Amino acid sequence: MANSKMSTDTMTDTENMLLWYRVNQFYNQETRALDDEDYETWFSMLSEDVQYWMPSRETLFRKDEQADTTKHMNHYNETLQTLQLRVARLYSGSAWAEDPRTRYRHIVSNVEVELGEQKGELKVRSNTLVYRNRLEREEYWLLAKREDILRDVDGRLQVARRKITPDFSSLLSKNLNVFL
Amino acid sequence: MANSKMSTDTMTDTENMLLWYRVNQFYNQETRALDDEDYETWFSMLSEDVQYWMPSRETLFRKDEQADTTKHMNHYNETLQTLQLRVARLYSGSAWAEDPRTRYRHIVSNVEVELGEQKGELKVRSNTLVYRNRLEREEYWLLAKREDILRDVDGRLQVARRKITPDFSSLLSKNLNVFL
Amino acid sequence: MANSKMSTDTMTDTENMLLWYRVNQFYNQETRALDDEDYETWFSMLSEDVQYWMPSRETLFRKDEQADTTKHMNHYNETLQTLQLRVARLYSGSAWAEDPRTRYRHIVSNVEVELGEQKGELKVRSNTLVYRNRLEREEYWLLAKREDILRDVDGRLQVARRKITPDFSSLLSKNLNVFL
Amino acid sequence: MLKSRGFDEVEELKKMIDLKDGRIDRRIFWEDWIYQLELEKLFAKSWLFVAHESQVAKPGDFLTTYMGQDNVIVSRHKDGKVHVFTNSCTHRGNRICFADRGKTRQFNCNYHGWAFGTDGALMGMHEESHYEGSIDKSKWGLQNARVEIYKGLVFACFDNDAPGLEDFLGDYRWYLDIVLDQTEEGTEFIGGCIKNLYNANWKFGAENFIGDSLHVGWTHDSGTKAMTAGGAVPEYMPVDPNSFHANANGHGWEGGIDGIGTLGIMSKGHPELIEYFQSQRDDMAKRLGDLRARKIFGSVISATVFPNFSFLPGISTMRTWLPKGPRQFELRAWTVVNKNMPDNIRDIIQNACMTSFSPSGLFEMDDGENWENATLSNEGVITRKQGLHYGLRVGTSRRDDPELPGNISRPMYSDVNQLAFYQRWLDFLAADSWDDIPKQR
Amino acid sequence: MLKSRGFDEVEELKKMIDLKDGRIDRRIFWEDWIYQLELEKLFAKSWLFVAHESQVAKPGDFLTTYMGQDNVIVSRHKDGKVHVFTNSCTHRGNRICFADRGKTRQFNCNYHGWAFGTDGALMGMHEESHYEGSIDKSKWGLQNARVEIYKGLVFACFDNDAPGLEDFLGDYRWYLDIVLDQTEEGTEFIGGCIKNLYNANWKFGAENFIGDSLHVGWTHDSGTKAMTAGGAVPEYMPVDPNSFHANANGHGWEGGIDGIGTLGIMSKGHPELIEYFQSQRDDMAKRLGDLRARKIFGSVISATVFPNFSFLPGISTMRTWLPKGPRQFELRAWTVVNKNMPDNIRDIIQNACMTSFSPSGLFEMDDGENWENATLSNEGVITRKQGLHYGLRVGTSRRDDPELPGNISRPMYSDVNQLAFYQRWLDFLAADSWDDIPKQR
Amino acid sequence: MLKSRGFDEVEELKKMIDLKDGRIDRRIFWEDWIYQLELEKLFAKSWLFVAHESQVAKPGDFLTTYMGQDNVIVSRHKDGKVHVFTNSCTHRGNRICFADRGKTRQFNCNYHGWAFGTDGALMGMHEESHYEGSIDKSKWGLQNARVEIYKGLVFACFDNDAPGLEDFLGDYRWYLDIVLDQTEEGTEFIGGCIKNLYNANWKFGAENFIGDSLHVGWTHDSGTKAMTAGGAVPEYMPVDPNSFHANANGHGWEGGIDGIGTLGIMSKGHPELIEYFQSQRDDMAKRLGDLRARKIFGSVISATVFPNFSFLPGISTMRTWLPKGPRQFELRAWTVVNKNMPDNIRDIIQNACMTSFSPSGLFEMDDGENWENATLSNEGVITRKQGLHYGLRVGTSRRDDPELPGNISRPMYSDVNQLAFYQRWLDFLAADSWDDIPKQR
Ligand code: FES
Ligand code: FES
Ligand code: FES
Ligand SMILES: [Fe+3]
Ligand SMILES: [Fe+3]
Ligand SMILES: [Fe+3]
Repeated sequence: MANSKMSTDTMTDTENMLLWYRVNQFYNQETRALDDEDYETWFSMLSEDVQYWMPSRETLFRKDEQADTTKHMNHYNETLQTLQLRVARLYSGSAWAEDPRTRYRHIVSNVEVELGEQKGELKVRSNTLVYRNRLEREEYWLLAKREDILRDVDGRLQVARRKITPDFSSLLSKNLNVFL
Repeated sequence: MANSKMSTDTMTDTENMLLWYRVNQFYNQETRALDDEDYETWFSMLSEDVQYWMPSRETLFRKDEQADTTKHMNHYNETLQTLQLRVARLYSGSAWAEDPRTRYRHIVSNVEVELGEQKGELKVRSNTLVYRNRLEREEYWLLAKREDILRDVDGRLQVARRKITPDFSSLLSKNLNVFL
Repeated sequence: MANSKMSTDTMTDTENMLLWYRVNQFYNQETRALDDEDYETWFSMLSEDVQYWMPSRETLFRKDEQADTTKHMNHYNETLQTLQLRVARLYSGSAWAEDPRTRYRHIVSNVEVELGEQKGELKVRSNTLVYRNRLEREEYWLLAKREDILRDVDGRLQVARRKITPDFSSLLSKNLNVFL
Repeated sequence: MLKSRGFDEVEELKKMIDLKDGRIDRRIFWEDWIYQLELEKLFAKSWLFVAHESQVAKPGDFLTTYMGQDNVIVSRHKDGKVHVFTNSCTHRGNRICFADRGKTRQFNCNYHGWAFGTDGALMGMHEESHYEGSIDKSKWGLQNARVEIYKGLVFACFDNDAPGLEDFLGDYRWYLDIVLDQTEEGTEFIGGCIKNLYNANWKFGAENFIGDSLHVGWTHDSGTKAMTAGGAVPEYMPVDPNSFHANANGHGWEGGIDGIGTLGIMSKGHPELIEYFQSQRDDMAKRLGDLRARKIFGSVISATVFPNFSFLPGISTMRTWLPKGPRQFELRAWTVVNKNMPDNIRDIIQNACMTSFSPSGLFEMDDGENWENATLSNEGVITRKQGLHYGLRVGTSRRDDPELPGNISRPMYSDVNQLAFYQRWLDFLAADSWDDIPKQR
Repeated sequence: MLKSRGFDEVEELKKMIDLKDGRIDRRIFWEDWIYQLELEKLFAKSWLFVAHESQVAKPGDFLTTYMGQDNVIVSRHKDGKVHVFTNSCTHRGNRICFADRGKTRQFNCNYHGWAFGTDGALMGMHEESHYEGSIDKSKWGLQNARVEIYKGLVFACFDNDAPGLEDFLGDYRWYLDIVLDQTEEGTEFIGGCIKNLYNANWKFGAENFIGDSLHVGWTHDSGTKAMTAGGAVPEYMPVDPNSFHANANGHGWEGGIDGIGTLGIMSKGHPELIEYFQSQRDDMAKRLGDLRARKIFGSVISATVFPNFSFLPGISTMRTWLPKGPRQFELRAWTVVNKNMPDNIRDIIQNACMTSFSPSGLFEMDDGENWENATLSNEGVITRKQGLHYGLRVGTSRRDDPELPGNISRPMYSDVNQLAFYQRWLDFLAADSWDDIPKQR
Repeated sequence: MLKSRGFDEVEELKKMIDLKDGRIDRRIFWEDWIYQLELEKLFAKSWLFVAHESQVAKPGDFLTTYMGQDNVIVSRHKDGKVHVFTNSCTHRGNRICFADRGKTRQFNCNYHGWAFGTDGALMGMHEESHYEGSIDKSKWGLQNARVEIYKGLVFACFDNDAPGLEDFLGDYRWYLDIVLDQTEEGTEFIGGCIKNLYNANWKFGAENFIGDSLHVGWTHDSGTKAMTAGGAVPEYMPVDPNSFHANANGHGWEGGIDGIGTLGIMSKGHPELIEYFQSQRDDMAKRLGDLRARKIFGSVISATVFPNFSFLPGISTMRTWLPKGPRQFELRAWTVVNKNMPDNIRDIIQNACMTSFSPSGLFEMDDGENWENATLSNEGVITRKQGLHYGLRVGTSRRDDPELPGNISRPMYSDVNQLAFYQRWLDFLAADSWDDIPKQR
């Protein structure tokens, strides 16, 4: 499988496949948690030291493009604590704009797995489509690339780092009330 | 794989993966049948006693949300017979509104498999995006969660029960002429 | 797995699954190359004699529908050379309309693999959703079916033939500046 | 809205409706200025269906819907009365209630926390002390519409000069009773609401249900064939010379008097349903008389209460065509049953109703494309100048009948009801106030 | 439409077109009221390209397209004549035919089953007996446009006062013949149609093809480089002092007389193509004369037949810019070949045509963004007040030539044809009827 | 635009703004014709914020933004001056620059290659020889707006009759200085821009920031609770009788004088932030005096510079509400810091600013739905006739103060600034030119 970059040669195809399968399961479980607003489960899938990062994008001439940096504006640049802060708002009992709830749907695809730098870490890339439907007829779409570092902690995977690269320059909705 | 809920511990990862792979194949074949309007094939993938159910959703305050019930309005609440009735309409030769045909595309993702209560049954959850394009420029989108009971009948899988939870409250099109 | 058409009985489920996994890896790598405008990598994934074909579709009465043919109008009917010609335009340094770049996202799903007629060839079918976002707020969607012949060349897969069947009759954008 | 179009709108409108020959100008399905007049002179003046009492059975029950494009809350107040009021805060105009339905003690606005009662009254504000008593709360409640209930159906009206609901319905009540007054206990809606969106003018839905039996045999041939396993247009779709159109005040009813046509469809595969209805005929007759209980009820019937509330007796769907602009409307549909029906009958009815007349229904599925394209075709300036044909049996089928209230024509295949609808429509759009609206019998 | 704008539209429009200095007001690409006038006074009055005869070769063959925003059916009737009529039912206005093209004996409306012939005549209705002979079918057919064919190109017109097609085309026929009359057998369209949508004003497409050689070297530098493997603007894009703009009656042709420019592009990688064309020159010359057969044909040429039909001789694309509002149009494009061309030549031409001028084409790909943003920029009220520059070689390049019909200017890099196009555009919008439309030579 | 509405717009507008009782007509948030007047009589005449100098620090630096719906380029020319000019080619109107920001020597149009300098001047064309010197380039440059800079904030204006920026800001500068003039080095924007779209009228954003402290305790209760781990509205949101509204020329400032409210929010989890600010007070006081440096700065404050530029001192967000039609606007937001701030302080500020006031921010997330529905509710013709309440402490809270420039009212919970905003709005829409616009102190 010369054109799979996903692993060292010390692993067999079957091992690689099992790994890929396992990561898919992990994402499917995560997706369900996010679709269902089951944030307790979601937090349990994030590492204590998770960096959850979604930089904003600008429309630039190719010559002016630069690597993303958290110094630039971010939609999210979160730790587990600040993520919990955001969810605390939702459960504060007075997040009026979240009741009735938003109908979310995450479509995760194109999962690519390779071994990470650190032992027990995986580098995973995926694409995601997030659909939001709200109230009578509001519809919003978010498409993005996700680049994760997953960590194996006692046989459980956790997101240690996630970078979400959105495909928009101007967010086409009144807010960003969803995680990707 | 502690954070995969998909099976009993009596199964190995490889067995689970094979099962997941098999279900994916099943859905891919079903999707193709639906995209291609090959309803004969599709019916062969449904059990005699299939319950095909798509409840309608309302926009409610969280405190007023209740479990779905077929007593509530449904977009579909079908048996194999009534599904065949609907397809009979399409093939009646006078379904004017279906000629020219609608261009369908189903994107099925996030397939999660676990063993069902009954022996030989699987509980499967997936997300789906259905795109319809019709005539000159009509475009419609449907996103939904699918919760299936699949049954293994002599080595062939069949849908014994499907619940489709759509992500809309008001259907944003003139009709619902597609199965999910 | 009676209702998987994907292989001869000479292959075990595990072998079939490995094959399917391998094809998924291949597509994920290809998708990344296309999303990232890494055309060098993409070309390396196409065979020297690739036929890259995207016929245009018309809205016809069912009785008038015919099999697609390259004699009919095509969005793409390309060889490796003409594909390179198109990319040469992008890199000509004066493709003004491609700077700033378009933000692409490919979602590939429903991958079905079966052995091809020729030894070492695979017949693969998949669905794809392509999202384009450009400048301030331009958004375009393309959905399509892909039917590929993949060829195994010294353990590397390559696209030998691709037919893309789009789900639109009128392209709802000013141009088609993306590959599917 | 300010008059600013530089031509005499009413004169123009009158030219668009030719009642004598049965011709309608396509512009009424297209022009923005006509739609604006509909909102201001029709929907803001007419009685409009907003709910069934059973949807707001107990104090605190509420739902949200539209009167024209004005979103309103329909709620049962603790005084037991149903109130209907605008769903937009009197402070800065934010929408107050975002749920389709529910149960509440009050409605709090999300923006600054003004709180309104289930009667629309302003009850208080968050940090009210800031106002230092400067606000007379009695003047800042939500705008209530007039509300009247006819045998379970809740209607509302924003015009104080309008006559009462009974006047508005007039002779048409005799027909409404065939659905609403079969039993002492009366009716209720079950299973909630199904909503979907059409890119079409709202009047196509209303006129289709008021008298368009002609389309059934063609548009719905596929559904009918499916239902009858490939048979041609079935015997229960007869051209009975006694079938009729009835209309009064712009409301219309069309149908047969075989007493069985619709029950035939509904009870397909469920003989117990038809048995049930037959067993009810005697009691029905005590309330409605033989004609309505034995000959009309059960026939193929469709009906529209002017302007935008339609229903199918027997099929048991009730629905309203909510305008969303000249080229879009939202359909909201419910299933109506008698309160005293046993559960198994309710289930059969609800399923049959969904199978035939929901967005995925075998019949309804085919209507939308007709209505959308009958609207969209008018984008063409040449096409838009063509008059439409509403002349079927016009001027030849009048058959008034001492036994049947309202204007009667026979048989049911005609455009008589549609024209009565557009006559009423013109009455409203030509009038500056209710004083100018003639009473159409 | 009713006049109701409270100002003198024609006076306002005249100020927007300055032919002397070559200035155009941006509002003509933006304002709704101007677009409405275009539909009513231009597209409803002018001859419009609707099809090539070969698309409806046999009786029963049909296609659907638009005249302005009026959808029409173009079909070959059993009498062998091509008919063009509105695609909207005379009963209630539903669209009748939903296919892009096909073959049929008649057109049945989905709503109530009225049936129309391939000549648009009303043939009958479903359950016709209901009408009891009350309808004079001859009065309820679909509205036919006038149809005239020029050497394979089918044009239609909804205005009975319009002159004949030959008059309308006038001297421009001499240029059309260079494509249409190369052979005895004439031309045909192959491979069907490609459609795509631009969020731009339709006139940007028409004016670009009528005379905008200036944009080629810059907008299409990337495509040209790709085609020529990185060379600069290629030799086959010369500034030949003899290259010219020709226009007549608002129709325009611009191009060179080197006889080779376009063939160079088309035959890239296919020497047999250029050989083929050279081998045809003698026969062509017998029909068209040396000037057209040997010096004009094969050069880089682009052309527009007023108002919205354009083509590229040699490249072999023909296309129409269908208006969908002031800020949107749909492009429909075809490939045209000579009937007597061998298959391999047809294939090369079709592929080359797609590779260069389809939505994914190396050249066409870059035009859309220019046109969309030249339209959208006018959303700004300050920007919208700026006049645009159409002054290139205006008033200095007139070079009439006894050998070339129409108004000639040289060289081809100028705005002369564009101004002739807008002069004609103004003639139509300023006129109440064809009597007021001057004959532009 | 042509006057063509058939009624006296100004008279109508005056009826919509009742300053005495504090009532606003909902139509100003809905009607197309009012929005058109806003573009022509307000945005085309007023000084508008377009950039911070730091965004175009060096020659060649540029960004693109909007003045009304006119897209403009803001760029630093080699002469060191900041130029603001329309981003639409003077040739055929194509947009010239498609990047949000960048660095360039010139701007080349994609269509025909006209090249413009960083001062908007026409520098040349591709294949310029074609023009044979017929174009006076000095007449075909991009339209420059007047540009003036106030302590780093770049404002532009398209009306030559407008007074200077200092006049336009008037007494309000005293408040702006609290943010802009804390240090010798002044301020800069960091981290670029976040943009998002609201389906709401732009004025809801502007009025919310000019004086709507009332909504904070209710709309943002959830965000506040989250920030304070479940506490109620926190102590740093007091109803201090000395808190105030200040307005001048339609610009408004509201806030407290506890000097700590906002710093409390910002430094949550980051004590070093509050320490840093306290350590700066002495230096600040040297520039701003004790009142501004010790009592006003650091309090909860929100502010709007008429018409559509808002900011939150301390929170450090600056933003502009770009109109996209009567029912849509785009918000562009930046983070502003002092140039001399250490990196760790900048990082804390930027993160805190994002966490509270970005589209995903704990506070901002809840505003959008209010504004969108306060706009959309007006689709109803009955609802649209209801007056809105802007009467909080109107006519009772005026408390001018020798220490505070502008019109002062106390405490900060009132609608006084909002009314001053709409008074100014009416001044512009009622005026034909700047001569008619009264100077509001
Ligand atoms: S808008 Fe409702 S409380 Fe202010
Ligand atoms: S609308 Fe065509 S038959 Fe009635
Ligand atoms: S439009 Fe800019 S160069 Fe022509
Ligand atoms: Fe129907
Ligand atoms: Fe071009
Ligand atoms: Fe707020």
